[in-house]
Amino acid sequence: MEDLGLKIFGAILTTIMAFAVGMTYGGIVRKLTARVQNRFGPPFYQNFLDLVKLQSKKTNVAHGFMGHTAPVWIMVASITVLMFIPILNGNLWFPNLSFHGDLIFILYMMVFGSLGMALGAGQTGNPNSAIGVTRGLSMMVGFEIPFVLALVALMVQYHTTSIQDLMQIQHESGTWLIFSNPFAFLAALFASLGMFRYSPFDIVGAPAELASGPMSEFGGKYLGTMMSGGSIFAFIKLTLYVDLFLGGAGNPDHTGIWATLAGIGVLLIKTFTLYMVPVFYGWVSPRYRTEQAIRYFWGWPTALGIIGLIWAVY
Amino acid sequence: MNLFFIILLILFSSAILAFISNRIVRGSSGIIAFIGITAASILFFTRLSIGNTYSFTLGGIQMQFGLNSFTYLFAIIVLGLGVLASLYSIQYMKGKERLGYFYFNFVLTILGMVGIIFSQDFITFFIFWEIMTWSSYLIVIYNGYSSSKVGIKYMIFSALGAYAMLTAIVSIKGIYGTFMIKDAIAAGAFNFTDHFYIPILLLIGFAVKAALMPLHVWAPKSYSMSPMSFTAIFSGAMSKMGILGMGLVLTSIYSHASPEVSVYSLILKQVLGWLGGITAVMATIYALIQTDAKKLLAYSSIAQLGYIVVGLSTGTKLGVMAALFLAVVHAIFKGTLFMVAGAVERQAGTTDMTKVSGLIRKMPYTFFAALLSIIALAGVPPLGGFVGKWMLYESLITESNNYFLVIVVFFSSTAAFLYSYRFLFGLFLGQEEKETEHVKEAPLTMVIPMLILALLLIVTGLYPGILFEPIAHGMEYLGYSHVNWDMSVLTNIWGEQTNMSYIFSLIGIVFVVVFIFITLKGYKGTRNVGTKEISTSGEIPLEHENLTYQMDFFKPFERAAAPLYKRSMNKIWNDIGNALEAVFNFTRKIYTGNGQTYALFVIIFLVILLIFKDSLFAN
Amino acid sequence: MVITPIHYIVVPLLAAFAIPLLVKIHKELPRIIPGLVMFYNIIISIVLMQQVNEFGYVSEVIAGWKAPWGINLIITPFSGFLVSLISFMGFVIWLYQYRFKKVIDVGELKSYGILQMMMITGAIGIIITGDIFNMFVFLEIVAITAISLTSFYRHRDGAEAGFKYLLIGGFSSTLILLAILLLYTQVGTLNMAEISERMHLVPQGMKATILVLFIIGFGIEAEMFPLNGWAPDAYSQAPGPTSAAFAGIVVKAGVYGLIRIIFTLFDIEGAFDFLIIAGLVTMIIAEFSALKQTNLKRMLAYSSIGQMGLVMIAFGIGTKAAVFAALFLMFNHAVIKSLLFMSGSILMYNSKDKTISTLSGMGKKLPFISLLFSLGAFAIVGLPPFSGFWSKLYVLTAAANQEMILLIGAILAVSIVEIVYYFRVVSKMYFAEETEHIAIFKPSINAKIAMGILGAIILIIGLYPDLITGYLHNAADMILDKASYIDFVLNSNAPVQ
Amino acid sequence: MQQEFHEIFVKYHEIITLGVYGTAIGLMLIGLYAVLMKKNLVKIVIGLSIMDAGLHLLFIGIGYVQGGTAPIFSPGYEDAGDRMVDPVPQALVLTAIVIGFAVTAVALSLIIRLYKHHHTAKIDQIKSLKW
Repeated sequence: MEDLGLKIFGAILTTIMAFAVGMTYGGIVRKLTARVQNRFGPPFYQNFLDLVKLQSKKTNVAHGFMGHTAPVWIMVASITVLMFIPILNGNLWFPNLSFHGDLIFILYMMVFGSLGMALGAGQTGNPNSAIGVTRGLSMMVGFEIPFVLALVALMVQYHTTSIQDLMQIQHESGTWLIFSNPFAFLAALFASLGMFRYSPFDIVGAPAELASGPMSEFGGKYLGTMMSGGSIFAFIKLTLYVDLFLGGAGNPDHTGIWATLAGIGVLLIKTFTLYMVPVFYGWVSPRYRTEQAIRYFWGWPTALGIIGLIWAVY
Repeated sequence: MNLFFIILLILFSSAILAFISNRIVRGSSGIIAFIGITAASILFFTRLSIGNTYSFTLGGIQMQFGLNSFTYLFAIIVLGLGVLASLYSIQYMKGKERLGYFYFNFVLTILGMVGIIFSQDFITFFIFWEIMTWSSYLIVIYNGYSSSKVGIKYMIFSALGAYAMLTAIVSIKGIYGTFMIKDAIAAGAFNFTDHFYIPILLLIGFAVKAALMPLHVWAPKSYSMSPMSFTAIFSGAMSKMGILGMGLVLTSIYSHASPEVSVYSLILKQVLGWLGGITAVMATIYALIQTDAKKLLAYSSIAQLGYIVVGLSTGTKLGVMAALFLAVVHAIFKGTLFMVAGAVERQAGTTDMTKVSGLIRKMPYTFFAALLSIIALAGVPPLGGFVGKWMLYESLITESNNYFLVIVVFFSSTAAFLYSYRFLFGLFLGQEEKETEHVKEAPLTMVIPMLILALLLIVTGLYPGILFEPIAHGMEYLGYSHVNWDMSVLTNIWGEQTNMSYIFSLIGIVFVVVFIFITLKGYKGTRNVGTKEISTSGEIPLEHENLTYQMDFFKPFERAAAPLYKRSMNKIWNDIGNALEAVFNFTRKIYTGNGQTYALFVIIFLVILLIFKDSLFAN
Repeated sequence: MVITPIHYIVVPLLAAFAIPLLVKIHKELPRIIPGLVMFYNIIISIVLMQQVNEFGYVSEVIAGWKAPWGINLIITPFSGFLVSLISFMGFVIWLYQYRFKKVIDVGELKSYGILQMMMITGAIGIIITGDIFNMFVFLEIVAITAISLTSFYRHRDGAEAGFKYLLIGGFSSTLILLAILLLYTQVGTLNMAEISERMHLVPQGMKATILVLFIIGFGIEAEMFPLNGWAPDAYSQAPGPTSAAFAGIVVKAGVYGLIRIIFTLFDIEGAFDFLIIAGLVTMIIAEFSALKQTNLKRMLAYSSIGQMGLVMIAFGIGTKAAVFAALFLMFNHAVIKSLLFMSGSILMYNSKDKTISTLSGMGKKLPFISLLFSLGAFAIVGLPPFSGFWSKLYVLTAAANQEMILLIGAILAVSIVEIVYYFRVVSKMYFAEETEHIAIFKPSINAKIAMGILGAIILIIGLYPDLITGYLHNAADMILDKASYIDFVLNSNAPVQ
Repeated sequence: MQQEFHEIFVKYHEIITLGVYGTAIGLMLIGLYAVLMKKNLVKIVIGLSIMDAGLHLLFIGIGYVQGGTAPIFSPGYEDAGDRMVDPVPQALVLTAIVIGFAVTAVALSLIIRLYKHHHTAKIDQIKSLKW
C-alpha cells in the first residue's frame, strides 16, 4: 500500500513538474521569438500569469456539453500519457506506471486529447474552430507517417515496443538511437515540426487567419485548463523524443536524490535543445498552406522514414 | 424435430408471417420479425450447445448442420445484432411502404446467416449463402429504381463471388469426393499443393462479401442505399460472413500447407495482406470526402473490413485473434453508427452533412452512442476498437514482420480520424439549423439498441477477455493450439503487455476528477449559450445564418492526396462492364434477322462438320 | 379399357380431328376438349409410369407387326418421364390459355385447338416411337404445327417469324430425311433398336456423315447454335401459351431426338465432346444476346436457348450423374421457362410497346403475376432454394467429377450474365416509377391457378428435390443402358400389349 | 422383246443409276442455290420444293433393285423376296411428299401474309425481327 501511495505522490509530482516545465518552455520561446523579431517580449513566466488570469475569470461561456468537456479530454490525454512515459530511467520518484510504456498505446492515446478538443471546438459553432480542426487533422495524417515509420523502425530494430526497454538498451550500449538509426531520428524530427505546430506548420491556430483556430471560442477556466493540458503535452512530446532517441535521462543504477536531480537537469537540457529545433525552423519559415504541409511530410520525411525502416530491418 | 430445423423454421415462418401480416394489420410486420428473431436467438443461446450436429440427406447429397466454436462466435454477432436491429427497425421503418416485403427479406437474410453458421457442409453453406444474398439484394433495391443500378451491381459481384465459390465447391466434390467442410480440409483440399485454385476461388467468393479491393465497388452504395436498420446488419453482420469463410480457408491453408509449397502461402499472405491494406487506405480516403453520412459510413465499413483481412492474412495467433476481435467490435460500432445515421435520417429527414448540423442538443443519447462508437472506430483508447488495433499492429510488427504493411494500415487509421470527426461534426456539432428546430430525440426503441451496443463497446474495452474466450475457442477449433488470453491484459509475443483495466481506471479517474473540477469551478459564473452566440469578428450571426463549416471539409487533404483519387476502381469496373456490354451487343448481331442468313449458317455449319467429321466423330 | 401407349397419340389426334366437328355442337367445346385430352394423357402417364416402375419398359406393337418389322411404341423410364412431363405441361398450358382471350372468334379458337392437339401428338410421338422414320414424321407434324402457331396472330411479325422457322425447319426435315435414307442403305432397317445393334457394321466415314446430318437436323429443333436463328423470333411472336409450349414441349422433343440419336443409335465418343462444345457456344452466344434485349419475350427466348445449351452440355458430359442432371435441367426448364413465358406474356399484354422499359410499376398493378415472374427469374438463374439451383448444382458436380474446371467456369460466368438481365427486369417491375397508366388486362383465375401450380412446383422441388430425383435416376440409367433397350425391343418376352 | 429390253437395261444400268443419282443431287444443289441466293420468297420456297424433289428421287434410286418386281407377295411369286424392289423407301417417299406438300402450303400462305404486310417479297427486306 505504501508503494501505491508513493506512486500516487510521484504521479502528482510528475504532473506538476511537466506542467511547470511546459509552461516555462512556452514562455521562454515567446521571449526568444520576440527578441529575434526585435521586440522586447513578455517575461518568461508570462504564461503563468496568463493562466492565473484565465482561471480567475468570473464569467465563463460554455458552449454545450462537448465544449464543456473539451478541456477534460485534453487533461485526460496529457496526464494518462504522462503516466506511461518514463521520465527518468528507472527512477522511483517518477513512476513508470507504464508497464513498459507501450509505444502503440501512446501513439493512440495522444490522439485522445486532440479528438476531445476537436469535438469541443466543433460544438462552439465557430467556423474558424472547425476549419482549424480540419487543418489539424489533415496535417496529422501528414506527419504521423514519418513519425510512425521512425517508431516502427525502432521497434523492429530492437525487438521491443516498450519505451523503457529502448531506454535501457541505450543505457546499456551507451549509444543513443540517434546514432544507431539516424534516418529514423531525422524522420521523427521532421514529424516533430508538425507536432509542435510552430511556423511553417502553424496552420491550425493560424493567428490572424483563423482567429485562434479551435480555441477561438474558449475562454476563462476552459482556456486555462486547455493551456495547462497543452503545456503538459509539450513536455510529453519532448520527453518521448529524448527517451527514444537521445538516450533518455537518469541512471537506473543511481536513484538517490542527487542523481535524480542531475537526471532532471539532463532531461531539461536535452528537451530544451530538442525544442529549439522546431522553434528555430519556425523563425525562418513563413506559414504553409495545409496541402503544402501534408505534401511536405509525405516527401523527404517519409522517404527518410522508409530508409530508416529498411536500415532497421537489414 | 431437430433444434437446428426448429430455429430455421421459426425464422422462416416469421418471415412469411411478417409478409402476410402487414396486409392485415399495417405495421405489425416489424414486431413479428422482432419476436421471431428474438425467439430464435433465445432458443439458440439456451438450448443449442457447441458440438451438436445433425445429419440428413437432401437431393442425394449428405448434409449436416452443426455448431462449432468458430461459427459460434459469428452466431453471437448475427443474432445479437439481429435482435437489436430488428427492435430498432420497428420504429425506424414505421410508416414506410411495403413493410411486409422489407421484413420478409430482413428475416430471410438473418435466416441465411444463421444457416451459414449451422452449415457443416459446403452445399448447405452455399444454399444459405445465396438465400442471404438475394434477400439482401431485394432490400438493397427496396428504396426504388434510382438505386436499382446499385442493386444490379451488388448482385453481379455477389454472383461473381458465389459462383467462384461454387466452382471451388464442386471441384472439391469432384476431386475429394466430399461436400463436408471438415472432411475436405482433412483431405487436403486447401493444402495448396495441387488444385491450388480451390482455395483461391473460395477466397474470391468470400472477399466479395468482405468487400475486399478490387471487389468492393458494390459496397458503398449498397450499404448507403438500404434502409439503415438493415445496413446495420448488412455491414455489421453480413460482411462478417465473408470473414468467417476467409478465416476458415486461410487458417486451413496455413496450417495444412506442406513445407515445399510454403512459398505460395507466403505469397498468398502478402497478396491478401496488401489487398486488405490498400482496401483500408483507399476506402478511408474516399470516406473522408463524402458529404452523405451514410456513404461515409459505408466507405468506412470497407476500410475496417480491410483491417480485418490484414489481420486474417497474417495467420499468426495474435493476428487472427485481432481480426476476429475487430470483426466483433466492428459489428458493434458499425451497427451502432448506421443506427445513428438512421435515427438522424428519420428525425431530421436527411443525412446529408451539408444540410444537417448541431443535432447534439436535440438528440443527446444518439450523440452519446455515436461518440462512443466513433472512439472505438478510430481506435482511440480505452474502448474495444483500440484493443483490436493494438493486437493488429503488434501482430504485424512482432509476428509477421510485415513492416510496410503496418505503415499502410496506420496511414489508413490515422486518416480515419478525419472522417470520424467529419461524421460527428457534420451531424451533431456546429450551429443549429433553423430547419432542424423541430427535431426530437429518436423514439425509445431506437435509442435503446444503440445505447446497448455503445455500452458493449465500453465493456469490450474494459474486459476484452469476454470476447477473447469465444475467439480463443474458435481459434482452437481452427487448429491453433494454446491460444492464451487474459481478461483485460493484452500480450504480444515479445512479452510486452498492455493492461486495459488499468488504462481504463486511470482514464476514468482523471476524467472524473478534471470534469468535477471544471464543472464546479466558478459554477455560478458559467453562462450557457447557444451556438449562435459566437465571436465572429465581433458580430453575432443572425438567426437565419448558419456559419457551420460543412462544404469541402477536407479539401486541403483532397488536394494533397490528389493522385490517390485519380483512378477509381469503380470507373475501371464500369469500363469493363461497358466493354462487355459492347461485346454482347456485337455478338447478338449474329442474329441478323434475315432468314436466308440463318439458312446459310445451317449450310456452313453442315459443311464444316462434314469436313471435320472424321476428326470430330472418330470412334 | 386397358390403357396402352397408343392412347397417347391417338387421343389427341382424334381430338384434333374432332374439334372442327364438335364446334358445330357447341362453340365452347374447342376450349374444353384439349383440357380433357390432356387430363386423360396425365392419367395415362400415371398408369404407365406405374407399369414402367414395375416392369422397366412398356411397349406396344402397332398393327400386330412385331419389331423390327412393324412400328413399335416403347415407354422407358426416360421417354415415360418426358411424355409425362409433356402431358403435364400441356395440361397446365391449357389451364392457362382457357379464356386467355375472352372474346375470340370460333374459327380462331378451332384452329388453335387443332394445331395444339396436333403439336402435342407430334411431340409425344417423337418420344415414344421406336421407329426412326416414324420419328421423322412426328417431327414434321410438330414443325408444321409449330410454324402455324408461331404465325397464329395475323400481325406481320408473326408471319415473318413463321417463315424463318419454316425455312430452317425445311432444312431440318431434308437433312433428317437424307440421314434416314443413308442409314437405311447401310443397315437396312428403320427400327432404332435394330439400327443400334447393327451400327457397328457401318463404315466409319459413313457413320460420321449420317451423324452429322442427324445432329444438324435435330439440332435445329433443339436450338443448337448456329442453327437457332428461328428460335428467338418464333418464341417472341407466338401467342403466350404457345411460347410456353415451345419451351415446355417442342424443344423437349427436339432434344429428345438429338439424345436418342447420339446415345442410342450411335456409339461415337466424339459426339459427346461435340455436344459439350456446341452446347457451350449455344449457351454463351444466346445469353450474351439476351442481355441487351428490349423485348421481354425475346429475352426469354434467348434465355431459353441458353438453357438448352446447358442441357446439351450436361448430356455431352455423358456420365450418369451428368445425364441425370440434364434430365433435371429439362424438367426445370420446362416448368420454369413456361412459367416465365406465361407470366411474361401477361405482363407484355399490359405494356404499351412490349418492351422491358414499359414494365415499370407492374409490381403494383399485377402483384401476383409479378411475383410469379420474379420467382421464375430467381429459379432459372439457379438461386437456392428454388428448383433451378439443384439442376445447376448437379450439372456442375457432374462436370467437376470429370475435372472440367474451365467448363464450370464458363457455365457460371454465363450465369452471371443471366442474373444481370433477369434481375434488371425484376427490379424494373417492382422499383421503377410507374409509367403512364394504361388499361390493365387482368389474367383470369384459371391462368393464375396454372401459374400458381408451376410456382408451387418450383418451390416444392427446390425445398425437397428428392420428390423427382428417383424417377430421374431411373431415366438416366435407361439412357445409358443401350443393351437392355435393344434386348427388350427385339427379344422381348415382357408384357407386350 | 422384253428380254431385249432387259439386256439393254442391264447394259446401261450403271449409267442410268449414275444419271438418277446425278439428277437427284443436281436437283438438290439447284434447290439449295435457290434457297440461299434468291431473294424472292416464292423462289425460295420453290427451291425448298426442288430440294425435296431431289431427295425423293434419291430415295427411289437407292431403293431400286435391278430387274426387281413390285414388292407384293402373291401366289406364284413366293420367291419374290429376292428380287423385288425394296418397298420401304417408296413408302417413305410417299410420306415425305405429303409432308413436303404441307410445308409448301404453309409456306405459301405465310408468303401471302408477308406480302400483305410488307408489300414486298424480298427476304432481305423482311427483317423487323432481329438481334
